[in-house]
Amino acid sequence: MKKFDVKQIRKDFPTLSQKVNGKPLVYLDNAATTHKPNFVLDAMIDYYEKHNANPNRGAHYLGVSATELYENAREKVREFINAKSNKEIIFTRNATESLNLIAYSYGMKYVEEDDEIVVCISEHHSNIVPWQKIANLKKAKLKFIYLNEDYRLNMDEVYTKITDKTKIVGIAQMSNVLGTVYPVKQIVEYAHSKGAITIIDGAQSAPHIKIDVIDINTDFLVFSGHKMLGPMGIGVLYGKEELLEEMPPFLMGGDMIEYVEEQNTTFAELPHRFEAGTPNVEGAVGLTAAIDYIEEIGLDNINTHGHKLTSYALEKLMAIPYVKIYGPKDLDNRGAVISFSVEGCHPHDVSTIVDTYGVALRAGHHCAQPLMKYLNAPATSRISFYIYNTKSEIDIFIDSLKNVRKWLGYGS
Amino acid sequence: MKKFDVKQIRKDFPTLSQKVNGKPLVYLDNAATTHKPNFVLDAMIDYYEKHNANPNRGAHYLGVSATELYENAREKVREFINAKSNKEIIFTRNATESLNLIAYSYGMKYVEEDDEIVVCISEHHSNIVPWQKIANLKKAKLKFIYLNEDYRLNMDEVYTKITDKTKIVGIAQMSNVLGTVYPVKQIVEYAHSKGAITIIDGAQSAPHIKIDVIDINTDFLVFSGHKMLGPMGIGVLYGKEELLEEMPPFLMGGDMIEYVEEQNTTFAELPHRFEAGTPNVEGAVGLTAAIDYIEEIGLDNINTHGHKLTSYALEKLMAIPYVKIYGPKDLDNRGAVISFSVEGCHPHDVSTIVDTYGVALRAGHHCAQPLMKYLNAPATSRISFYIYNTKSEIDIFIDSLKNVRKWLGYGS
Amino acid sequence: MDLNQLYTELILEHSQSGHNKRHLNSADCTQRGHNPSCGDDITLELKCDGDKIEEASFTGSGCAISQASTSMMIDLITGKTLEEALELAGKFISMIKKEITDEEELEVLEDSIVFKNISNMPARVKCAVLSWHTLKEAVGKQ
Amino acid sequence: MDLNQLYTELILEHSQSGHNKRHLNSADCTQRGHNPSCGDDITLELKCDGDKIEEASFTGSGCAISQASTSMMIDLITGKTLEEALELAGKFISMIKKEITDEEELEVLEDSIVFKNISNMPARVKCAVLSWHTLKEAVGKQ
Ligand SMILES: Cc1ncc(COP(=O)(O)O)c(C=O)c1O
Ligand SMILES: Cc1ncc(COP(=O)(O)O)c(C=O)c1O
Repeated sequence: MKKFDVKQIRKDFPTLSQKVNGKPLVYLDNAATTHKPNFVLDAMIDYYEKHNANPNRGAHYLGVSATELYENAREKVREFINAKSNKEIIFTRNATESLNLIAYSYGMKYVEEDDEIVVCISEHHSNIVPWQKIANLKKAKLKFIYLNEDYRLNMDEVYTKITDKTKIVGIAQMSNVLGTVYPVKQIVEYAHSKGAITIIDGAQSAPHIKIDVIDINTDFLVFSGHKMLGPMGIGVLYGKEELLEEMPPFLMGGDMIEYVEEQNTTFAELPHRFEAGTPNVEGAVGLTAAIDYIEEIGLDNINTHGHKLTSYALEKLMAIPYVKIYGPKDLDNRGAVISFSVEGCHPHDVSTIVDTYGVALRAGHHCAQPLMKYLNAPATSRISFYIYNTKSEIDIFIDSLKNVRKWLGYGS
Repeated sequence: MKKFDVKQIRKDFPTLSQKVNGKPLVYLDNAATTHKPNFVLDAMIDYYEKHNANPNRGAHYLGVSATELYENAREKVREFINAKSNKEIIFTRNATESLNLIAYSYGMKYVEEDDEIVVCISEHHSNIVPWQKIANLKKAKLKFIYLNEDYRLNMDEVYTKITDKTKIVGIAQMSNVLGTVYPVKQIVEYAHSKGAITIIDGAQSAPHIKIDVIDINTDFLVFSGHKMLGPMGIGVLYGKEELLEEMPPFLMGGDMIEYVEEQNTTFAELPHRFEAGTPNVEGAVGLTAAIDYIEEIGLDNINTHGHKLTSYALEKLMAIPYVKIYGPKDLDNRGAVISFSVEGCHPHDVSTIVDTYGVALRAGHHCAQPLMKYLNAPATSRISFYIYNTKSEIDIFIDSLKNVRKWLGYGS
Repeated sequence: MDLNQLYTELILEHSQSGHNKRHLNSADCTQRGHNPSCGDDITLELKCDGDKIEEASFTGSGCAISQASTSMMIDLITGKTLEEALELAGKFISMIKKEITDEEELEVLEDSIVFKNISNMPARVKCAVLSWHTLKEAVGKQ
Repeated sequence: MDLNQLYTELILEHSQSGHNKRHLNSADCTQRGHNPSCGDDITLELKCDGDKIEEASFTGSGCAISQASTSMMIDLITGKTLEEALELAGKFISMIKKEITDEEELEVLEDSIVFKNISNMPARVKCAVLSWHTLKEAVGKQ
């Protein structure tokens, strides 16, 4: 394992050195989006300065060069998640679009009346709302896997909810609210035994945990570049080749066709069939650089660092009597995301107050309203860490948090 | 009108100063994608270095800042096309996604059996293939407006093809193959008189011609950022508020919802209802800078410069006996795109050969196979100009073109 | 913005005392208002005598700003006619939008003037105006 | 890549002479092959005597590279068995993919060796291999 030097790492992130409200920025909103190292920004600029062109279509020098970079990005992503073939890697706009692609293409084709779609109650809206639409259109049923008191999932609940009628099982590998990491491999295995296909939402896990799609054996995996040091506007859909091969196209237009006649079209081979219009080569190049950067640091190191910070923050938070934590309280299968509430203080006031101390955290429903309702919490505050966060930032956050109740008139 | 200084402009584009195959790059593939001025690249980097955050959801400093930049971009685009309200500006990935949004949302809701969808034979695949799908699903009819011998459109043909059964009329304001600029205002007026709604594909025209959606009175307009100096991965859909208001959502997930319950969802107000998932703020910021840059130069200047180059290139090309031009031969309602063929030489060989002279042009079907078939040309070569091109670049291109037949064994 | 200007004693008092937070025995009009993105969710209750707001109250949950703004609004509109209440709503919203900046013109808003500076906090504007928008909807229905 | 190495006399001759470009009177097998992205579109015709390719020809249109590659292939496979033809196809494709670089091993490809350098031109690789892929499909159907 390589040496992990957070001071050195911070130097790579220009965004982190700024002041906010006169205080050094303490950015604890990484589950929403991460900042970008110079390495990624440089790669994007280099792309525009030396290679920019519309790929796939041109025999000229820049066109060939842009095509190469775009396809190299695909190969990089394939390797990152250990997919079998580049045909299984589709570039999208973000995880949300990837999930919609599955719903519109796979869901519309295969889901039938009385079928079941099973997701977890802690899913992000992006893995719920598209399925409500499919369930509604197809008169299928959308079912939810609920959680235990300790915010973890009981396999018995999985065995109950996934039945012979289940066609699709969707679950985020890591909850963006609770931080819980679910046993996706077992869930996939059980889903397959019942004849269902599986979708793993890796938006939160891909930046932290090594994902091996062959080992997990999932049918689909989605994630977003911007949550893992990459630029905005690029996402990934992994799908098993044999499934993608049988799926109808989703977005239609340039680049995804073979022959277009006035009334009929035949479609291109994988992966192009699912990529319509001018692709975001910049985004793909930026994502490549982000993966290079992550691999240089090492996912093991990243995971360890996240655990260290999470453990430290959990301890500090649990020591504050008026703070309630929503999520597992130990590190077992748990990621670097902590949701909490401050007694008597609304999360939005918490956010506004700590912001004046330079601390960026998130308040609200975190795009997981069904979970919030299930937890009976209209909103929570959330902190989330990445490679550049430090213990002393957590100290600043805890100090600022201790001031919240004073500002809101609760004495000390 | 401001002074237009192409030498000065070229200095803003780092990509243009490179050598290709040992020769200065002569980039004549602007209809595919344009290069980016430093002003745009700087704006993108500045965004990541100082403002980066997931917008819409955060009360912290960066979140507010990113939201502001994103909404300012919307206002900039609104003003650029003279839309009435920011609610009418939806950010998408590219023109293709914008067209698919209309097809999946408006098309799926309103098109019925025996209805007609009318497009022009010169449409880009992105404005054909989605309509084939809708026509197919809804048992509606997809009809094509054909062109005259001079590659222009006869209003009589419009009057014939658009009937009382027509629900949707889609047409590119400027053809990306022929360069023809169609009389979209008249077409919109006639379509409305027949009760149809209209979609203008502005992918080629937006970079060159002032578009005023109120004047044209179109119901929808789409275009892509990357063809007008902006970054890849950002596109625009304009729609009249009263239409968008009644349209069901397309992509579903974060940010486009109001309340999500386990089985039901209510959706956010316009424009957010049509923007699911983390938006591409970088792209929106880059597009803002691109529009600023274009407005600083002035669309009038850009249009004039394009005409000057087109006229010069047409003249030179027409003087070569073995060159055939596909498109209008005068400047009347004509943009800076010229398609042509070289007798006895396949466009791909042409492209490969001129590439060794540093000249980047495009060869193939230009995502317009129905047009190619209509023209009885399996493929053409295409040159297209933008603000940074010069007459001396056209000279280099013409010289390289004169060598093509020699290389392919036709003597001189 | 200085927190001192946001979480003033007045605002904290209103947000915590809850003196307007209750059900009315016989409300003529009940109107729910919410900011889905932050979770503020209030229900405004009005009891009118003809054109006059005799009594008002609210229930629900939300941040200090939304709770205080609602409570102060209720103090302000109680005893006013529906028309006067609407006018106040217009004033308040114009103040937040910085369309009215003249202090004198804003005097009618009484304590609610404390929210003037919230226009510098785009993320919190919605919290302050929620109750006033809800009021407008409620009156619109009468 | 130097154009001299691409548009060699041999390639130009094959692409223009059209000596293999015609219909066969009694083809046993007709196979279409195309590169949709560039528009190369050929139809290969084979006339076999048992296992042996007695005669071959093609029709269609495309760039100089695809036309020449097809014509040279036809010269090469005429008189060979289907199995030998398949083997040659494998060799050719391996040459383009740079999996085989040994000149001696490639000698069996005869004139078609001229396409060796096309692997340095990613945009044109498809043109050179089109006919060989078409041949593989044709033979696969026998
Ligand atoms: C006329 C026209 N419409 C639509 C498109 C599609 O644009 P994009 O690929 O950016 O979606 C293009 C460009 O390729 C075009 O020229
Ligand atoms: C678990 C999870 N799934 C999906 C998403 C959606 O990602 P995006 O907004 O990039 O599409 C997110 C992030 O917001 C997330 O945390």
